This record gives sequence, C-alpha cells and structure tokens, in this order.
Amino acid sequence: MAELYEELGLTEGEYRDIVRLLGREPNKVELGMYSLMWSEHCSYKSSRAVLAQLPTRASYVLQGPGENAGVIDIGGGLAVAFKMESHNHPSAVEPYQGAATGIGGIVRDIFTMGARPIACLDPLRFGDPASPRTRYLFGGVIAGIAGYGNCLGIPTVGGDIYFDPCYEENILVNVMCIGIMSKESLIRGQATGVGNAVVLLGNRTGRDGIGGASILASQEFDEKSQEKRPSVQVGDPFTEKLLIEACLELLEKKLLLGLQDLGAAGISCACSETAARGGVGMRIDLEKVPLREEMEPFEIMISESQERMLAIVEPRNLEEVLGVCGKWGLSAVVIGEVTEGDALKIYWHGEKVVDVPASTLASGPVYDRPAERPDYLDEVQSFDPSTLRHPEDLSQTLLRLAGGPNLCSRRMVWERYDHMVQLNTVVYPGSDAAVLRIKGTSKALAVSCDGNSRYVYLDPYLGTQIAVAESARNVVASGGVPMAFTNCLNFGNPEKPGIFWQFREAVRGMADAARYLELPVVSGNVSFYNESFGAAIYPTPVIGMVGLIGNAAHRMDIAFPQEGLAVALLGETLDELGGSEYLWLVHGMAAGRPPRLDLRLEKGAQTTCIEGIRRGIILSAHDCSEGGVAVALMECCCAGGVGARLEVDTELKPVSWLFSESQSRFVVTLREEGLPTLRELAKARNVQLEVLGRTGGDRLVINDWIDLEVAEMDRVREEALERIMRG
Amino acid sequence: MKVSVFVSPKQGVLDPAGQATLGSLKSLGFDEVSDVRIGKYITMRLEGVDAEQAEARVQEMCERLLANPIIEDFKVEIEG
Amino acid sequence: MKVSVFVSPKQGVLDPAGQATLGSLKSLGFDEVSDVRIGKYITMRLEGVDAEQAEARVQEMCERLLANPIIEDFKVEIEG
Amino acid sequence: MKFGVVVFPGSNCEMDCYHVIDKVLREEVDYVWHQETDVSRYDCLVLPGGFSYGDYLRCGAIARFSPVMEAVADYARGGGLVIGICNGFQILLEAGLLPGAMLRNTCLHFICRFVDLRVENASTPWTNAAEAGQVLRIPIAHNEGNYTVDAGTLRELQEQGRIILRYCAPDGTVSEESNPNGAMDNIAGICNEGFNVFGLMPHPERASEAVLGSTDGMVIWESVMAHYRGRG
Ligand SMILES: Nc1ncnc2c1ncn2[C@@H]1O[C@H](COP(=O)(O)OP(=O)(O)O)[C@@H](O)[C@H]1O
Ligand SMILES: [Mg+2]
Repeated sequence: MAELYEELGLTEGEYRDIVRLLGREPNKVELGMYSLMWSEHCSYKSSRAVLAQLPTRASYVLQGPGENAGVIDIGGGLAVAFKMESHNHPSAVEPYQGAATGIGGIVRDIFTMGARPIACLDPLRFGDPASPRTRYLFGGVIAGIAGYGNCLGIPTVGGDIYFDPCYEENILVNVMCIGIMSKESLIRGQATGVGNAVVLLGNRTGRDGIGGASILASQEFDEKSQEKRPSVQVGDPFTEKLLIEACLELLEKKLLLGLQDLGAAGISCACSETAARGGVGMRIDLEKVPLREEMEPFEIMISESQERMLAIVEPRNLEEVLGVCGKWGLSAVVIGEVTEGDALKIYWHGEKVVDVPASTLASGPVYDRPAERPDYLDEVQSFDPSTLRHPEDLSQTLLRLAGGPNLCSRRMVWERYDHMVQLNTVVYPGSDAAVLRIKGTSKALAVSCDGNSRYVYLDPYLGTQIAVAESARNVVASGGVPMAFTNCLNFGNPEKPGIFWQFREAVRGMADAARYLELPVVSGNVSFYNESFGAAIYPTPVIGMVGLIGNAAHRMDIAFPQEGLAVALLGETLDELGGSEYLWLVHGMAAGRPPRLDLRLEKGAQTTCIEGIRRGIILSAHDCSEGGVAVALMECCCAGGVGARLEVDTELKPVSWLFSESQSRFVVTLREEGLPTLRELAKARNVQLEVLGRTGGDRLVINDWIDLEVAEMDRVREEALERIMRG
Repeated sequence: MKVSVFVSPKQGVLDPAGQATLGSLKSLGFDEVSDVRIGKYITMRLEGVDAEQAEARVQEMCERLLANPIIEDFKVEIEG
Repeated sequence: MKVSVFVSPKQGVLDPAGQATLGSLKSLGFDEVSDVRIGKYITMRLEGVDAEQAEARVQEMCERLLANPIIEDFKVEIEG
Repeated sequence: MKFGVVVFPGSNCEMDCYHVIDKVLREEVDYVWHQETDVSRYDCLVLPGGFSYGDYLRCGAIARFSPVMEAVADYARGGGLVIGICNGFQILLEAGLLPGAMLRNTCLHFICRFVDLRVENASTPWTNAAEAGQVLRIPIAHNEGNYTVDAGTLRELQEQGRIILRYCAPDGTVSEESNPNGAMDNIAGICNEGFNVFGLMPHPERASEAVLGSTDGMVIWESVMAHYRGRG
C-alpha cells in the first residue's frame, strides 16, 4: 500500500489517519476513494480553517456555504440560489470540453437545490493575447461555454475577461449560475430514511475523467499533464437539459427527499456526502450502475462522467419517479438504499468491496499551512508612478486603452452566447451588471462578476476588498441593492508559504469588506495549484454579486440616454495610478500600490447612487473601474451614441485625473433640476459630487486633454477583440 | 491528388450525437443497429505533391488542425 | 457487421466549414491544399443481417435520417 | 384563439412562447408534448426554438420523426396555421413542410443579437398587420440559419411572394452586409404555398414586450390573430 498511497497523492500522515479511522488497513478501492475525497479539490483541507472567518449569515440567507449552492430569500415566497466554480485545469487541457463541462457542473449545482437556472456568468483569465496558445484557448473556451449554455437554454449574461501573461499556462475558467425557486422547493443533498432508495439518474458511466478533475485540480500543472489527456470528460448538454426538466418536475411533484449532483469523484463523493449530511449509512450495489463500457468497480466509483444525479426516493414513490424519468427519455436506476448507522458499504455482484464510515470520507483532514509574506511585495509596492514620463497626446492614449485587450468591448463574446433566452434579460451584457426581471413580480436581479487580480497581486488584502466593493458597485450602478455574494478563489500551490499568505490575506480582505458592507458569503469555491513550472498565477479571487431591484423600472444602464443632461462624478479622484491599466498598457508595468479603499466612503457613494436612482433623479450610472474616469466616460458615450463636453477643475495632472483608478466613484447623468437633491444626498454621506459638464454632440471633449469622435471610439472598442484574436 | 480524412471519436469517449442517432434509428424500426459513432469525413485536393509527401503533410494537418487528438482518432486515405 | 457511412456536402452546395478550414490550412502554410469539404463519417454495427440486407437497410437509414438529400450526398461501405 | 406550443426534448424557447401568448397576447395556450398525436383542437401551432435532440446529427433531423410531427403535417395539409421559429423552422424544413435546408452560419459560430428584417409580403396570415417594406427589429439566436435551396425553388419562392422576411439594414436596404448568416437571398422567413405554414429564424417572442427592447415581434402575433378572426 505504501507506494500506492503516495502515488494517489496521500501523505504518510493521512494514510495513518485512514488506518486509525478504520481500525484496519484500507483495501485498494477504499484507499482510492479516500485519496479523492481527501484531495484538496474535494476536502478543502488547506482552506477550510481560513474560510471560517467569512460572514455567512443574514436574516434572508436560507442556505449558506456547505451545500451545492447558497440560497437567499428575496421576498414574496421566492428564493435565489447561486454559486461560482472553477474549471481551470480541464479547460487548459481541452478548452472546449473543459469549459462546456464547467457550465454543466455549475448548472447542476443550482437545480440540485430545486431552483430553475436562469442565468450563467463566466469570469475568464487568459495569458498574453498575442500568443497563438491564448488565441486557441480563448476560442475553445468561448465556443465551449456557448455550445453547452446555449443548448440548455440558460442565458449567459455576464462575466469578465482579463489577459495577463501570468495566466499563459494556467488559464482560469470560472463559471457562475443563478437559479430561482419558490422557497418551499428548497431541497438539500441529504440522504434520509432507512430503507429509502438511492437512484442514479442520467447518463451512463464511462471512463471519463478517471483521475480527472480531483487529481488535475490538486496538482501543479506541467508536462505530465499531457498524459492525463485521455481522461477528458465530454459534455452532453442535451442530456443535461433533460435532467433539468426531469429533476424540476420530480421536485415539483414532491417525489424526492434528497438530490445531489455527481461531480468530482463521482459516485464516491455523491454517496458519502449525502449520507454524511443526513447522518445515515448507505448500501450501493455497484453492478447496477449503467455502464458505457466494461469497467472495474474502482473506476465506476470515481468516474466523473457528466450529466448524472443521485436522488433519494421513498419506495412508494419509486414507480412515479421512474415514470417521470422515462417520459424525459432518461435512464433512472435504483443502485442502493439508505441504511442505519453511518457506514458506506459498496458491493460488486454481492461481494463487499468497500465498508467505511461515510463521514470520514466526507470530512477530510484540516491543515493550518505556514504562511509568509512574499518578498516581491516590497519591491512592487515601492514603485512610485510619479517618476514616469507621460505621453503628450491624451486622446491617443485613451484610444489605446479603448482598444487594449483588457478594456475593449466584449461584444464578440456575449453575442456568441444566447443572452436573451427565457425573456428575463432587461439590461444586456455590456453594462455594469446584467439585470434579470423576475416574471410575475415587479422585481429584478442585478448580477456582476469582478476581480482585478493585479490589485490582489500588489496587495492581497486591499485588492480583495476592492473586488468585493467593485462588484457591489456594479450592482448598485444597475439599480440593485447588493444582497449576498459567491466567490471563486484561484491561487497557486498552498503548500508554499508565500502563496498561502496571499490566500490568507485575500480571505481576510474579503471577510472585512463583506462584514462592513453587510454582504453574506453564501457559497464559493477554491482552486489551488494554479501553477506551472513553479510559477503561480496572480492570486485571483473572483466575486459574483447578486443584488435585488425592488422595482424593475428602476433598473439602470451605463448609456448616456440623451443630450443636454448634466454629467456628474460621485466620489473623489486621487493621484492613484498604481496597479492601473494605464500603467500596464502604456508603461508595461504591474507595480505600485492599488488605489485606496475607504469602506465608509464606498458605502456612502453606493447609497447615494441607489437613492438617486430610486428617486428617479439619476438617469444613467456607471462605476469607474479599470481605465479610470476617462474610460468610464467613453463607455457611457459609446453605449448611448451620445457625446459630452466636460470641463474639469483639478489640481491633479491630467493623466492622473483621467486614468487613476480611484475607488468608490460613479459617473451619472441627471437633469439640471435633480442636482440640488443629489447634492444633498451626497453631502449627507460625505460623498463628493462634481458636475463635469453636459451630454450632447457626437464628440467626447474633456478640457483640452481629450477630443474624440464617439463613432471613432466606438469603432476602436468594438473591433479590437476580434482583431486581437485573429492574430 | 484526392485525399480523404476520417475523424472519429476515440474509443471510450462519450459520443452524444452517436447516441441520439442510435436512439432515433431504433425508434424508426432499425432494430439491428447496435452502436453508432459520428465523426468527420473530410475530403481535399492537394496539388504538386506525390503520394508519399501527401501522406506526411495530411498527417500533420490532422495533428495540427483537423482532429483533436485528445478526444479523436483519425485515418488518412490517399486516392491519387 | 461493421458499416461506414460517408456523408458529404453536395456538389454546388456551400460548405462554410470546409472553406474556413481551407483558409486555416493555408495560413498554417499548407499551400498545396486546394479544396476542402467537410462531411460526416458515421460508423455503426449491425446485428443479425447479411451484407446484402445490411446494404439495403443502411441505404434506407441514409435516405430517411442520416443524410439530407437537399444538401448532402452519401455512400455506404459494408466491412463484414 | 387557442395556441399549441409543441415541446420536443431539447426545445428551450417553449416557455418563452407560452409566456408571450398567455401573458402578453392573453390568448389560450397549451404545451403539446412531442408524443401527442392529435392537435386538432388548436387554432395555431407554434414550433419553438431550442436544440431539439441537442441539434445532434443535423438540426431538426431527429425531432421531425417525433409522433407529433405526423399530426402537424396533417394539420398543415388541412390549412391549419403553423409557425416554426428558429429550431422550429429547421424542423419544418427537415419534415418537408417547407422547402430548403439550413447550413451553418458562414461565420461558423452562434449569433445572438437584434437584426433588422424587411417585410417582403404583408398580405399573409403572419404579416397582415405590417406594411410591405416595413422594417422589424427582432433578435436572432442560432448557429445554423444559413438558408439554402435549389435555384428552381428559389425562383418559385420569389415569384409566389413566399419570401416573407429578409435580413436588411435599418433603412430597409437588403445587402450582403446586412446578412448575418449567409442565407441565400437574405432569406429570414418563408411560407409554404398555402401561406398557412411559416418558418423564420428570428424570435418574435423575444421582441414582444417593451421591457425587452422591442415590440416589433407583436406584428406577427397580431397578424395571425387578426387572420384567425377574419380581419387579416
Ligand atoms: N466573459 C464574458 N461573458 C459575458 N459577458 C462578459 C464577459 N466579459 C465581460 N462581459 C460583459 O462586458 C461588460 C464589461 O465587463 P467589465 O469591463 O468586466 O465590466 P466592469 O468593469 O463594469 O466590471 C459587462 O457587462 C460584462 O458582463
Ligand atoms: Mg463596472
């Protein structure tokens, strides 16, 4: 066994724990199951202790972390389930299938809770846009998300995309899904009731992903990954669509006691987790699992074949359950039953091959990893942008940013996604947050994904606070009150003290921002080992924020809606070029300190903006993020096809005013008569309000710094990504 | 020179299109069918190369573009 | 019995995928390629029929389901 | 007026069509499961968009053998009103209820966006509420909308006024630049000889409420309702 546990990625200590827990040596199948369930990917052994500091509760949180997805109450008997997940390594091996099955997995997490999936978002990180590898991966990932999501009839309504050389070998493919349900339909991944049937629904089992996700996601990525290729999972969105409909019908008819999707570690994981959550045991007859090809018991246990679900059903409902599945053309097979005690017993043609306490599989070890502040920080933080020589032609500089890979329009991406199906999308991609109406009510949801990892690299604590604040700000600019968020934490190898320090600081930043802004964290995902050849990606926490718009008529987008409106800037602009996109694109540097964040001012700016929107004063709103206020103004002009003439009175250097990424700012438009009220609202919260000028004309003019035709800016923004990807 | 390339899903890799087609054939009464797999049939013309060169070049095209070696097998036929 | 079906775009019918592939091959430096057409390569197993029956049945499958006569031609090969 | 929205495994716009008929048109509507064999109780059948059978093999190729399709064919032969939207259009083509076939978009990827459509024939059950030449702004969302047909049939379609909608510029000009998918003659929607069967790639149900950005799709629903009530 000695070589075997090592080969399976278990440590000697972990192996001894297993022997102690069992009171005997595990057999090969059992050992394989422990190795998967105790892998970083499934057990969160390095992150669990750190994540404990996140605030997860609020009066409206119906389900926090620990289930397949978080669930919040949005009133009127309705609830919203959402979660974000990573599919980084599989996507680096096979971008189309990796991204496609990523969508498949996160969507299952949502309908597993009893919710109908209503939207997906896809935060993506790629390497150098000039490299052929990036173009190949980009094309494959976008096509995979489109291929799978479009087929399901779930609109992909948002996301974000950054290009940075740090992701050259380790791209990030994070996916978020949101679902809606009546509060009563909430169901958990629990097995209950001795004698109840364990039913496997969906696709037949094959050798997909054997040693796949869990092993891939728990090891660094290098040449060896080539050998792992045959285990790639192939997605079948058609079967997934049938599963959604069948499961929602089963739940509506109240025929299920528990429902769990099969993800990493397949049947092993689904059975042990449902049994452990319900405090029961389970007996599985493995030969009953429908197979695509001949397989060993061990392979069946850990196969990651997609589009499968595990349901717990009372015997009296069995016939009806099988009937519903039959109607949808899905296979449904009883593979076992719930038993007394807490043992997971697995049989192969009557012979017992596994007998372990389910809870010991489901709750692996917990590590407190050593952390140490990495050395690079002093160096990058000591950089002072004021020593730089800035370009003279600021109009050209703005155009350069507009056509740069990180700031140009993402239209070519979202137009490949069906972002309209289900008839809920009332603010389309391209604004700050996407807005989804909730039919049958006056309400709507605003959703946004954010995470500028350059800030996090330069200051993990502050950078992660900014990610939370920015995500909330995007929701606010769209008229929503932020309610709760999910997240995906993409980091390097946690066994390295420098990486673990980044992780700890990032989570501390997230927790502090969440607590201050009163935003519970209801679900999330950790992806470690995003490294190749010893080099880690930037620490990349991604936030997925969900907000509620009480009256959908108050939804907001970024477009300057008409001529003759006052253009105002909420919030203060400081000399903060550190970590900016300007610094990166124009000077090729990722250095300095990220912009400051004063959470009190952030909250003040957000509530001012929301109040202004609710009172009908604010007619368009856009938060300022990468590229600063100049880029924000340009986006407002392009979105509405309306120019603006602005006079700025500032002590700052023009580049600083234009391109600093100071936080807690919104560009808004309003009618003249709304100004006094907005001034009062802002003043009461200590938020600066500066009127910059008026909308109108077909140019954006700012002092004698910027003078550009809206049509030209628009053309540059819109053509850039396609041109970059053509190479 | 006429060349044909046959690309098919690797053994063991899920082939949803094949499965759906099998189901449809059965429901149309073609009960004798037991397994369907759907791949690509690519034909092309090559100019100014002999059969041996063609073989090597097409092999390379398959590896680089026409097939996805992670999930697909391919074979090449030169018709001359 | 193993059967292969080759479905290809009809002569004169536009083949966007074939054209795009030709373009990509050229840009990868495969200048000798002059025409690419992409169709389907379908393989299946038939049980309990002889070659002659198989031929007729597969012909029928093609006409009814596997190919669309408006845009596609097909040919059948029985391997026995 | 009673609508039936036909649901195939993999359809995904059936709820959208149902919603518009029920909540916007305020007409009666049922889902019709693909295994049903009697559709005689409906005044209009809607074959919605989506990915029936995953679009595997060819879009619409498998769905057209669903039991309901024989009933749909009988219904159409008897003059019943049938509209196929997107995948529904593809199914009607595969079933031979409309002529022609769909190839992949020339750009080789899925496109979801608003397009402009010129109404080429405004005296059909589906367009009588429009004026000839009127431009409608309605979204498309498909991978295979590149309509093709043999030259003889194309001429027939043209001569008989059976080309109902063509992709155009906002000012109504029909040109190559305004063709999103390569469709022959910019065809976005056609009818059968009796004009009772209509197939179109754009999604009128996505442009039937102001909150979604356009109500131009209502032209089609209002036309068919007017036709049914004898005013069309
Ligand atoms: N991968 C993607 N998929 C879909 N939409 C995207 C994607 N990336 C960006 N978008 C959309 O493009 C718009 C601009 O994105 P971004 O610049 O990240 O916004 P912000 O800076 O306001 O967070 C948003 O509406 C976003 O949802
Ligand atoms: Mg924003």
